[in-house]
Amino acid sequence: MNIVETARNGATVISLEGILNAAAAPQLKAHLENSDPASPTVIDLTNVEFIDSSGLGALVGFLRKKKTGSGSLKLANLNNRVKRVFEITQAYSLFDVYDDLEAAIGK
Amino acid sequence: MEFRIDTSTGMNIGIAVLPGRIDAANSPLLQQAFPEWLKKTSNLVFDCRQLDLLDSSGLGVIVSCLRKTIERQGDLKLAALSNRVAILFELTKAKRLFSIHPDTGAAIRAFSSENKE
Amino acid sequence: MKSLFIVRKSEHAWICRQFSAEHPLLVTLCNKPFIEFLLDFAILAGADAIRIVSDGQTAPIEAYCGNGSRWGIDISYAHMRPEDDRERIMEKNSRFCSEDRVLIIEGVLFIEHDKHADYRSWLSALPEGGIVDIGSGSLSISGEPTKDMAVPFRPLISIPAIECVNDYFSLSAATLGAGTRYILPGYCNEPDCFIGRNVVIQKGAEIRKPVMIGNNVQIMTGAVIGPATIIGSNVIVDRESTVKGSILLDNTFIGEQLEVDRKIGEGNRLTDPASGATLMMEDPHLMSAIHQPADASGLLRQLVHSLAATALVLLLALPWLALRMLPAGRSNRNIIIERYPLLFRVIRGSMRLIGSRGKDRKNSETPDMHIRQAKPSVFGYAEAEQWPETDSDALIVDHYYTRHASPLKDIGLAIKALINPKTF
Amino acid sequence: MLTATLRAELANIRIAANLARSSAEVFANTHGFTGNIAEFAHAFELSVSEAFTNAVRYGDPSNADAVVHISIESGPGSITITVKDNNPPFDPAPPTPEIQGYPEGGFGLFIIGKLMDEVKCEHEGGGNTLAMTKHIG
Repeated sequence: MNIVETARNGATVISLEGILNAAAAPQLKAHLENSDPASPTVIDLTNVEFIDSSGLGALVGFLRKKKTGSGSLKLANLNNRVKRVFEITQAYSLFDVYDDLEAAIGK
Repeated sequence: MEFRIDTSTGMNIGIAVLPGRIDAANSPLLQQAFPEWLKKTSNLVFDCRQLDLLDSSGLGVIVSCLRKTIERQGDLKLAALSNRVAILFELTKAKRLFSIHPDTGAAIRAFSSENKE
Repeated sequence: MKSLFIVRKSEHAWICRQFSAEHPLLVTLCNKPFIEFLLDFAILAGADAIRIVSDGQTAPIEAYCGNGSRWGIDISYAHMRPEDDRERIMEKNSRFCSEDRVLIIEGVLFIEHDKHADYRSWLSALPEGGIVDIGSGSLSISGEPTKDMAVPFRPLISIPAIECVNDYFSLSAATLGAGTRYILPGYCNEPDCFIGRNVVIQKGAEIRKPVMIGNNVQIMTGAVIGPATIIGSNVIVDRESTVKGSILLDNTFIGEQLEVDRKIGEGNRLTDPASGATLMMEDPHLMSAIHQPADASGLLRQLVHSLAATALVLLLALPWLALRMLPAGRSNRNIIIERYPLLFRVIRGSMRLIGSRGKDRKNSETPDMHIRQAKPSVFGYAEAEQWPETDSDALIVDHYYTRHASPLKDIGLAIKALINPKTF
Repeated sequence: MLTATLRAELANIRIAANLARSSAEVFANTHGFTGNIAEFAHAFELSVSEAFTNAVRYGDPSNADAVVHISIESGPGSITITVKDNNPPFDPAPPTPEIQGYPEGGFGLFIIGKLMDEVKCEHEGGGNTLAMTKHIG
């Protein structure tokens, strides 16, 4: 699992790449732990090949941290396989999901 | 099942208040009680305002009550049917057999106006 | 042009309560899922890509519509939050919406349209903004008009609100009456008469136009269907019943000698759209409670099965071992040897010797509690009775015996199973 | 029938999931499956990933030799993938996780239940056997 973090327009963009399962979740969690809870963050999921409930759990945990820290979290570019996991778990009702990274970052 | 005689119109009209549900469990009670009522008068009204659930056995008993009243040259009128019970009467065509009134008052008045004719 | 359908769970809540369809947009109007009418209109309006955005499940619609290849368009799906407004939704779907005109259909509404009308040129000249807003839903367009010319004519379009079951009822009736304006399913040999596949109309039954009948429908002797009646799929109207001015949705049974007038039927539920009152039809042939065998008989049956299984275990221990040892023996193994290990489970009580083989267990939606609760078994009833081995027949036999099970019958069947030449 | 025995460690989750996906793909291709094959295979990939994760997570971390057995069995109209571990019994019917409470876990069996046509859970010989089946046609 590759995690690339960039700053754009005052927002933090975290691009994830690869497999997001129980083996990769601790790495993602550790990375997200260190991020600023108050800054607006966009997670780009374009290159996530696979996600399961452990990976989703890491995202949900981060979202909760953001909510308490009054920061915002947006997700961008969910592919069909990711979307399917969100649909089954109804996680879509928690996240703001954008189909375009630029729109999620904002002007 | 409560039963009383109303003489306000100068006629003996028997009014029976039917319970909340009439099904296979309690329809025999109605069937047993009815001949007793019929001895007192052959003009009857079934007040159905509490009646919410009626199954085919209950409906069968009510139709047999009607048949017995007609044999004695009387009539059995129904009053205050709930929407749900009204659908059942419509569905089974039993609606055509009975004269149906919005409340017991209207049913009693219908008896007296029929009497004048 | 593109089109965005915004589907909010809260706006469809009453439809979900009223109908048992998997998704409110899959409730049928004139035998056609509601969403297809919206798709038809969007396509007539020139949309080549449609995105369905919802704050609820989209999987049922996706399962039905797929990627849109059936209509020759692209259909995609996206999620939103319940509190998102139209601007926010456009922003979240900005890749889909950018640089193009987008027709936005929001909420619960039906667009009365005409398949022969030219909505394309009309819409392309309309200025950006709302077209109609009726409270329960709205139609609007975003993006600059693609041409400036005055519209030659204004095509027929009107949008009735659908806010209660009576609205749905009258809309269905109106749609059937205006059949030639819409694309409706079924064979249409003559106007106002749409009939699906595998429809049996028995001698003496009468069909009065306008009428629409779905697939796998049986109309028994003396029944009268119509006028102004819509019947879904898998429906039976039993003998001498009348159905007029009504809608019978899928899987409805109407018993004998009934009169259904201006009602909506679904399963065993009948609704009067005018008052909203509902009635459960508990027909003696289909719905009456099935007699539950007493516990004592259950214990006795368990004993019968365990004893028979113990006898078989002892009897077959040697041949089974012998066949396990010899690989050559495997080819002509017979049923009882194959299922030998299962016999121990019968003794333990977790299986029955004779019973339902449980081929239908995957369908846990079956309403038949008895079949679901029945224990799995080593031999099927059908096998015991040497019934033909086709699956559907065997299933019927299994159902029959599960319902009529008794210790005495079990003994009889156990003997039958054991003298069956296929067993040994 | 195809069987594989993998050491119960995080790195093997992917291997198990890939095995499940490719088996499901082959099955769908060779048994006349008419639906979306990618989706069908993904259902198994995800389910086995969840099942294997549970097997690793609830196992004894001090036991370096703990293994998970995977077996794949296909019939004419169905494919069953079984994941067997040596862990203490778990509750086969967990409550549906309440998403509004932002749970970070507990979705595993729920997801499997949603994706599969049939899920059978047994505790035998000191382990859990989770058999996941999908039917076609």
